[in-house]
Amino acid sequence: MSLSSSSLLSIENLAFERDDSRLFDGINLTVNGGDILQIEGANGSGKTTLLRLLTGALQPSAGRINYQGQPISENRYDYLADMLYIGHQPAVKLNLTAEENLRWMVASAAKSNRVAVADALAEVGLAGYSDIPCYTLSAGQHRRVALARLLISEARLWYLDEPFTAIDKQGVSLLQSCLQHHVAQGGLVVLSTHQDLALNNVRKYNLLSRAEYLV
Amino acid sequence: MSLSSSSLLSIENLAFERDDSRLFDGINLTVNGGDILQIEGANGSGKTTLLRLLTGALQPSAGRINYQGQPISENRYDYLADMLYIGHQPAVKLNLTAEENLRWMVASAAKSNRVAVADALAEVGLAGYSDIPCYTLSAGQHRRVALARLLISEARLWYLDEPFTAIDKQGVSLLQSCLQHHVAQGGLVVLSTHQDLALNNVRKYNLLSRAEYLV
Amino acid sequence: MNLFSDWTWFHRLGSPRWFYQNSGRWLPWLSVVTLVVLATGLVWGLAFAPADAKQGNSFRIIYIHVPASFLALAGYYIMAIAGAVGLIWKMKLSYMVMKSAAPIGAVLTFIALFTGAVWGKPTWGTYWVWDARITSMLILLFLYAGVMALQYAYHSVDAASKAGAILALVGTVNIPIIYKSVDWWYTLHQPATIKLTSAPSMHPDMFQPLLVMIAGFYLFYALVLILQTRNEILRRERNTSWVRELAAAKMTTNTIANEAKSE
Amino acid sequence: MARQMDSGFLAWLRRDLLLAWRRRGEVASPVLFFIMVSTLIPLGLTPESTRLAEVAAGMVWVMALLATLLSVDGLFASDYQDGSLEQMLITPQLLPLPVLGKITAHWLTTGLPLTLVSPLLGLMLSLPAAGFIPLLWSLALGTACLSLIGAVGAALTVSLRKGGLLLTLLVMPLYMPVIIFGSASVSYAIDGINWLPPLAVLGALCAAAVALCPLAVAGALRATASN
Amino acid sequence: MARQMDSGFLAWLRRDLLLAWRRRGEVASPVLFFIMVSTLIPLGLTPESTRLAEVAAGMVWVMALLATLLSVDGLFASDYQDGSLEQMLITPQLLPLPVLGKITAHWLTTGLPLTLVSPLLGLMLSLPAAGFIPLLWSLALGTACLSLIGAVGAALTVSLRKGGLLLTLLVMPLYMPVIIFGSASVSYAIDGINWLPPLAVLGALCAAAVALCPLAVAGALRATASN
Ligand code: HEM
Ligand SMILES: Nc1ncnc2c1ncn2[C@@H]1O[C@H](COP(=O)(O)OP(=O)(O)OP(=O)(O)O)[C@@H](O)[C@H]1O
Ligand SMILES: Nc1ncnc2c1ncn2[C@@H]1O[C@H](COP(=O)(O)OP(=O)(O)OP(=O)(O)O)[C@@H](O)[C@H]1O
Ligand SMILES: [Mg+2]
Ligand SMILES: [Mg+2]
Repeated sequence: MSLSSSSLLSIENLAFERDDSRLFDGINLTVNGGDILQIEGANGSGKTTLLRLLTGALQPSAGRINYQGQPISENRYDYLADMLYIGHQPAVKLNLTAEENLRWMVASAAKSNRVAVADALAEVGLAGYSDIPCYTLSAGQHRRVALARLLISEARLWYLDEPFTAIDKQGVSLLQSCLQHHVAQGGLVVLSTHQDLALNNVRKYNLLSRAEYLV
Repeated sequence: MSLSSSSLLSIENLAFERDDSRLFDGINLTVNGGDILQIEGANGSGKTTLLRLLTGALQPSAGRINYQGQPISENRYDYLADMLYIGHQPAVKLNLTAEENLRWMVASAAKSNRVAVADALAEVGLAGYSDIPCYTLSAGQHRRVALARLLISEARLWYLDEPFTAIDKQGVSLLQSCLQHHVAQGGLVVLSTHQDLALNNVRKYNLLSRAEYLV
Repeated sequence: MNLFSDWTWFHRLGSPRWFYQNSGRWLPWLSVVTLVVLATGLVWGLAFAPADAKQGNSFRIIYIHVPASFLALAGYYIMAIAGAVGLIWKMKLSYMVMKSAAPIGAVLTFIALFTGAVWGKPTWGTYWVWDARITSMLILLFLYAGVMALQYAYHSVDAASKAGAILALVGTVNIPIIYKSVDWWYTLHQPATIKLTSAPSMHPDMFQPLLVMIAGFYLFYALVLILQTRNEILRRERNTSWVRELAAAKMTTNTIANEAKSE
Repeated sequence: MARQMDSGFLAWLRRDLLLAWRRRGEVASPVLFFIMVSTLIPLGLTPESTRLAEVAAGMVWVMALLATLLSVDGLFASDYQDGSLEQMLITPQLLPLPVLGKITAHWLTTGLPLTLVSPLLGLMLSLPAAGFIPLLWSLALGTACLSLIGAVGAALTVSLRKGGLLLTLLVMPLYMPVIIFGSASVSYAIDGINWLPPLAVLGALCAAAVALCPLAVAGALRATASN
Repeated sequence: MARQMDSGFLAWLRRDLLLAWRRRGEVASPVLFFIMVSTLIPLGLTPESTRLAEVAAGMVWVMALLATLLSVDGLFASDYQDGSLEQMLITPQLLPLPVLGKITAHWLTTGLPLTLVSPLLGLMLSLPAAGFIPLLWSLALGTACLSLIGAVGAALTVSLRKGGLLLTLLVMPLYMPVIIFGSASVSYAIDGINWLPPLAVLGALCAAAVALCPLAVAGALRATASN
């Protein structure tokens, strides 16, 4: 307890089972401000499940997750307010424009800077697209709308599930520099991706071998 | 005409516009059996649109596409029967099992070998999953169901839109060897992806600069 | 300490394995008692009770109709309470009881409706009227059907249990409202042309076998519920070691028996 | 070629039936839906059987129409979202055949169960005995028309990502003749008039719909869904 | 804390209203649906205005119910598919508040327009003059109940990827009291009886639903959608 209380996020002995079949167990991890943790593992190994456990959307069958030394179930609201999660499905409404989508996400979800919406859209390359409905966007542009949240988010904990999907090379490097900036300011990133990151200081955790190593 | 008639697939002066705004024009390309053509370009540059033009689902606003020297509108049925397209959306029914999905795709779509469904599923790593509904699959497993079509397809023309999305490293190399095998047998692959392929003999076509080069 | 020991029985009761093994011990006794009571009631009611002055022998359907109606109603509350216990104490056994109770209740409701309809033809001259009690019985059938449909629809057992429990609970809040409103609606719209003989001053000779039948139906309900729950336990826990051992033991006794037979 | 046509129709028919079977609750529920809405009507209107009898045939027809509307909406929607519709547009079969396969599956899972359960509804709503046979026949033909016409509306609206209400708006006027002749054949029978002429009209409508609707659907899908 | 609660409710309310506005056709169509079905009823039943008048109030109520059912189905479906629902489950607000926001938006875009257009329907179906005011009031309260109860059904079925028929099965029994008291208050007024008691009951039902349904919806979403 005293050990984990010093770290921002700590996972103790986490296990998850669905309908009596165990997906993983005995996961122990501590992540601090300034860390980028990349969850690795083959398709179906449970990366998404682990991230959703972290968000509190799923309940672990054993073990627990501590935020600032306290179980997240005990200071749930602080934890959620400090968290930003972008999953496989980017939560972009097809009938709304990019700007409306972003504005709404900012209003409803985590701590964010409300003024910078238009700037953020411009930065992810959607400057000319802010007033057309999102269903006319291409696959990558669609994901970029969601990723623009990162540019205005003030949350400390970022959980990103395969954020590089459908993003072109220029976008990937933009996103990586954004992550770098976030951790430089004391934030924390847990992400899953099958691509290798061009960032230093990334810690990798392999779900299958349950081994952690530094890149 | 005589020039293009010698090639399997030739694109002449292709242009596409939506609601009077031009996406691209003047695309000229010839692709032959044994070729892998990678369409490159930033998000929103029109890669998906180009692939869908090739499938005949969209109509070009100018120019034409020839298959074995004839416009595809003239021998539409032969062309479609010889073609396999996997788009951003993998056409996997969530309520069916992987096996049922694959069986149905085989029955309805292009030329395929009907017996090998179970083998194909095993090869893409879904051996134990054949009798559970696809909505319990992970993102990568979900796409693998669609990619299993490649293993049993007898179509010569493969059009793949970002086939590596959500696929892990082992899957990517499996898929690449599958593509290699296909072109070695005289097939043809046109694909879009933002990743670099570890294949020799890939031709790249950049939609933005309209330049083609060999890797 | 005292409190703790108080809770251990509760959690032991919540263990499917404990339930399976103990219910196995009571089952033979329960089935014998049920059989005796039901047989007594049936023979008494069908053969010995006097025929009705107006309806003749067709009234004897009451010995099925009334107990089935009682249990159909009581069964809904049993199901809903089981669901609530599951939601509150996260008890798996309780969800299994809930799931097992739904089809039994639905069948009993259907029997009540069917016997009522069959009885209606000779007494009222029609199979169906929009009487308040009949209508609310039909709605009860829908409520059961909803819980069952949810159980089948979900692939995940966990989600199915919770969804079913929530629906059952919402239904419990609604059942009194539904009954009140239907009652009220009926009395509002039309004068009672035909009414169920309300709490009839029945002859004791007819009434006593009815009481026996009601008791028999309660026992029968309990018996079927336990059997269904045991099946459900085996189905859900088929991957646990104790069910495997049980199956293996069955297999060996069977093969031994077979070998003994063939020799 | 002929083989290919076959396989287009049968493959999609089989798939949609399988999908319906996977969602078994769904297959049973048209029937429950009708029984439930018919419980609703006495509750809303009147429990008196004589007054119910007057509206029974019409109500069964209105319900058949609503049930079709409620379900035809999803005929292409999920296929559009998961990319199956795109695959259908590029199959080497003639598009109207897979379309007809899908519509047939829809009728088999909604119209047919409704038809089969309609005598029970008639009983609950005190329909006079003479009306039962015409009710069965007219529903069998009429629900097929409803599925076919509804499919055209579904195809026109599928790429709009909108709910069923716009669809309602499009197809409701086209449903009018079906419901007029359908309920007429029942009420004729109850009044003792020859009920075959309206039924024959319904048959003719149905034949025309089988011939034309798949073509219209195919055209609509090509025009809108592939954008 | 209070501020956060507010923003949860208002943010989702505003978003769903905006979405409805984007699909403007959609907002108009419950009303059109309503009008269309009421033109259909004389076709299926009887054009005689005296007989229509007898069933008018009940019919308006049955239709309001069906229109709600038709639309409540999609309350969470598109949010589930595009990941918005997952985001809702992890907002720092108390879940029942965003839920109530969504339900309110649903009522504002279906129940309210229906209520406002109901006098027109009353005219079309020859409703006696005494029934108009009670019709308005009872619809206003009743459709709110329908939206709230329907939302529970929608939450229970959202992760099943199924059509509206299963939902119908779940919520129709729960709708019965609403339709009984709703149509009763109108027919009381027509018969010259004091129509306030049934309206009061409807109000009580509505208050209970506002308090309980968002909780049930939140529980259902947590239990099933996050699996
Ligand atoms: C489909 C038609 C019918 C249904 C759904 C039905 C339903 C019910 C129900 C729910 C009860 C139990 C009430 C309680 O627990 O207090 C009951 C009791 C009873 N029913 Fe029926 N019934 C039907 C038809 C009939 C008919 C046709 C008769 C005979 C004329 C009849 C005679 C009785 C009697 C005598 C009782 C028991 C005494 C009482 O509580 O009044 N029922 N029925
Ligand atoms: N249905 C549509 N209606 C209108 N515009 C569209 C539609 N689909 C795509 N577009 C526009 O056409 C352009 C090209 O889209 P396309 O999907 O072909 O891009 P892409 O190269 O595949 O991008 P990505 O790498 O993100 O997949 C984009 O700017 C997009 O906004
Ligand atoms: N809703 C569900 N019901 C049942 N099983 C599920 C469900 N979602 C996921 N699973 C199973 O849980 C396992 C882990 O899934 P998860 O999505 O966490 O994998 P992943 O590591 O994210 O894979 P990918 O790289 O493909 O995204 C998979 O085997 C999957 O089949
Ligand atoms: Mg994943
Ligand atoms: Mg693309």
